[in-house]
Amino acid sequence: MAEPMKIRALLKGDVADIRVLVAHSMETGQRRDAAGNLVAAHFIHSMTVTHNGKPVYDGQWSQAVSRNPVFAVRIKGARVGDKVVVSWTDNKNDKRTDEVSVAAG
Amino acid sequence: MNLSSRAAAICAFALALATGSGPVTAQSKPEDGLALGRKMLAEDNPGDLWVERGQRLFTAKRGPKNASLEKCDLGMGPGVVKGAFAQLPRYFADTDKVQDLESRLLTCMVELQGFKREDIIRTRFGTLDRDSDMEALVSYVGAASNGLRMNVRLTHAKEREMYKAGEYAFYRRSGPLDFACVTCHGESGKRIRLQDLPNMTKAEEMREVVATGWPAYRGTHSTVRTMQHRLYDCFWQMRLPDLGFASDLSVALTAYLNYSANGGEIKLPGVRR
Amino acid sequence: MKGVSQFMSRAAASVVGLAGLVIAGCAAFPDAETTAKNTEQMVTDAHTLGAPALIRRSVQDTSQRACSMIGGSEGSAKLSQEQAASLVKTARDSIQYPASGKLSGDWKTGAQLVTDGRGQRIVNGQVEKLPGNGALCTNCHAMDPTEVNAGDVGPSLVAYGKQRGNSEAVARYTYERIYNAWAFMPCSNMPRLGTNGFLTPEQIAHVVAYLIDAGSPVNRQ
Amino acid sequence: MKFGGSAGALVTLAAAGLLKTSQAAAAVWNKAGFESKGVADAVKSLGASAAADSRDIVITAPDIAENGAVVPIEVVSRIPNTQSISIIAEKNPFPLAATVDFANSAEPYAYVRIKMGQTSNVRAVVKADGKFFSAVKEVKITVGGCG
Repeated sequence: MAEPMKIRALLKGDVADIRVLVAHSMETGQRRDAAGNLVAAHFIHSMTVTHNGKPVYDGQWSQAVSRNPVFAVRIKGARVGDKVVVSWTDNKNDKRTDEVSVAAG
Repeated sequence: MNLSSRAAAICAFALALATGSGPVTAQSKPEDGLALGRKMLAEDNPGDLWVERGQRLFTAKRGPKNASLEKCDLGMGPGVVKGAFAQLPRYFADTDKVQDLESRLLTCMVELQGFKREDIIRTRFGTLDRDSDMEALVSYVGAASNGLRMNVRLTHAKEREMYKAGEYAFYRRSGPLDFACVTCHGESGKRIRLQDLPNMTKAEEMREVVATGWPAYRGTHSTVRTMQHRLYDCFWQMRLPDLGFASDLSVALTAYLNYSANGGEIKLPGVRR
Repeated sequence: MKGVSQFMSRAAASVVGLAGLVIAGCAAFPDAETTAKNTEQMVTDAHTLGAPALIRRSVQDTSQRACSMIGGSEGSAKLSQEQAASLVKTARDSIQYPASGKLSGDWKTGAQLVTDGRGQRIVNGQVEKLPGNGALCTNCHAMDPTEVNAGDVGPSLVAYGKQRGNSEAVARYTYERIYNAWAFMPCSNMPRLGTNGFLTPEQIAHVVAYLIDAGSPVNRQ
Repeated sequence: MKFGGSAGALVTLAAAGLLKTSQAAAAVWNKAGFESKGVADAVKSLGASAAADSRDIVITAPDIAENGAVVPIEVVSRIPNTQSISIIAEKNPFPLAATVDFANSAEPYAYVRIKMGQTSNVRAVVKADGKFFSAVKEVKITVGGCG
């Protein structure tokens, strides 16, 4: 089962800086394991973010995104307490959704 | 990094070796081009994911004895993680040994949870195929001391013995490259290729290395590495035989280095290349 | 009791940091002989994987032992004149030359060697398998001025040949210096690459060519 | 010429579903683009073959990365009505690394860490008001440590 993401959402002025850490192997499909077998491609291909229910960020990713991905989103006109929901889906259809409230920066 | 001492050091080398070549072309130093990337990587630390996983592992009932680590005494009393990193390595009466964080966790996982020692040692370092529980636990315990200061003491005779052994080992040259720790870590402002080499004979540099260094998320390894791994890696680069995990030699070096970092404010896990 | 260190004040902690050696010095440390004996035993116990020949790498030779003084590094090695002379003689006597007699080889082969940092590393008791060891040079030395990825533990060697020429004498000095730096400066940080068998005489000659050949990137600017 | 190209691209993008960001559904993964083995094909898949160079795209990335496994890339677009930012590592086996579509209150800002196999230009392609713009920055990848 996918591990929880770690999300920081800090308000700076009227912009919320959302920074996300994700535990995911982001396998390229070109790596061999210790036994010499090719490890199948396994990577997040969709990353979406909503702000108080409205979509703000729709990311399409490839296997070139680093293992244990780090990404960031900036939302203007945000306020402390606003709800930010982050969801990913990978190419094996594993999914994970986590949410956080915007905090004072 | 003190520029004048750096320049002086380079001159000293040049004179000593009688090569005295002129300055490299007047280009910007390579570290200028690296600084931005290092800053950007330090801002978001995937090691924080290891801290959370470590916390889940610490409190979960696991192993043949179906026990958590909440009775594990890391020197602050059973289950107390806050402040534990700051005072390790230290002497433990139950094992009659000086132990660092990894070797103490190993004791707890074997004694309290019933894991086999060799299984924990086999999986001590994570790979791209398998995460390491040890790396997660060390991240959790390390981060629990954030904001505190390193405070390793040498009150027990065995602690003093280990400190001196670590010092001896730090200066001990061996192997096909004639290296000791001090070969690369005895001067300030030096680099192996583009990687800065901390001067481990200087307390102010050691405070940063120990208190903000290991455990650290290593980008090249895509996992958190611990001090035991850092030392293992150094021995590997020195072309020495595998450094035994939790061996007295590794704990002695850690005792020597951590003691010299006393007073350093803890901020873990770190982020490294 | 357990809370003492936890709540130790900042000031007290930093005092320990600075003055720790002095304070700890009041309680007895083991003497140097005991420490040496303890630590040598720890070294033996720390290495258990691999063939005996690999394990023996951690055993010191006489010269290494002489260069391991506590508090010392190459700059501050406190050797007596007698010790220094003995180390230099041991080093000098160990130097061997290529069978061909050519002390300067092919700089292009040398170019491959100098940036190669691999060779002889051990994991789980097994040595990495390579056709030959790298010469490790750019780990510590700048050589090609256009290559940023070079260390500075050792002095810059940019324009090495341009400054010295490529005479037989320069080739010999450079060859010997790489083969065993301790013949010139006992306890130098520079590994004794030839004496320790890390590089072959022929490999060293290629590195010499890379340093002194007029066509090498080292001397182009 | 630029304008003609981007008008065509707009149609392509609409067909690919990239303009659906105001809806909750995620954009359709740009399979052709992510599987492209060359920069030209990757750019073409975005409909951005005629993208104009722009100084209003700011790429923040290290001049030298000491680790090709995690190269941080930040892109800020100052072009009004920016709709998407794509990041392309030109010498990667599959150059297109990510495309981010923005909607509602999002700032035109993308930050992600990518893998880079070798020293290469990183290209940012911005779509704004249906037109395409791009900028590049070189990132040198080094072998770190003792090699």
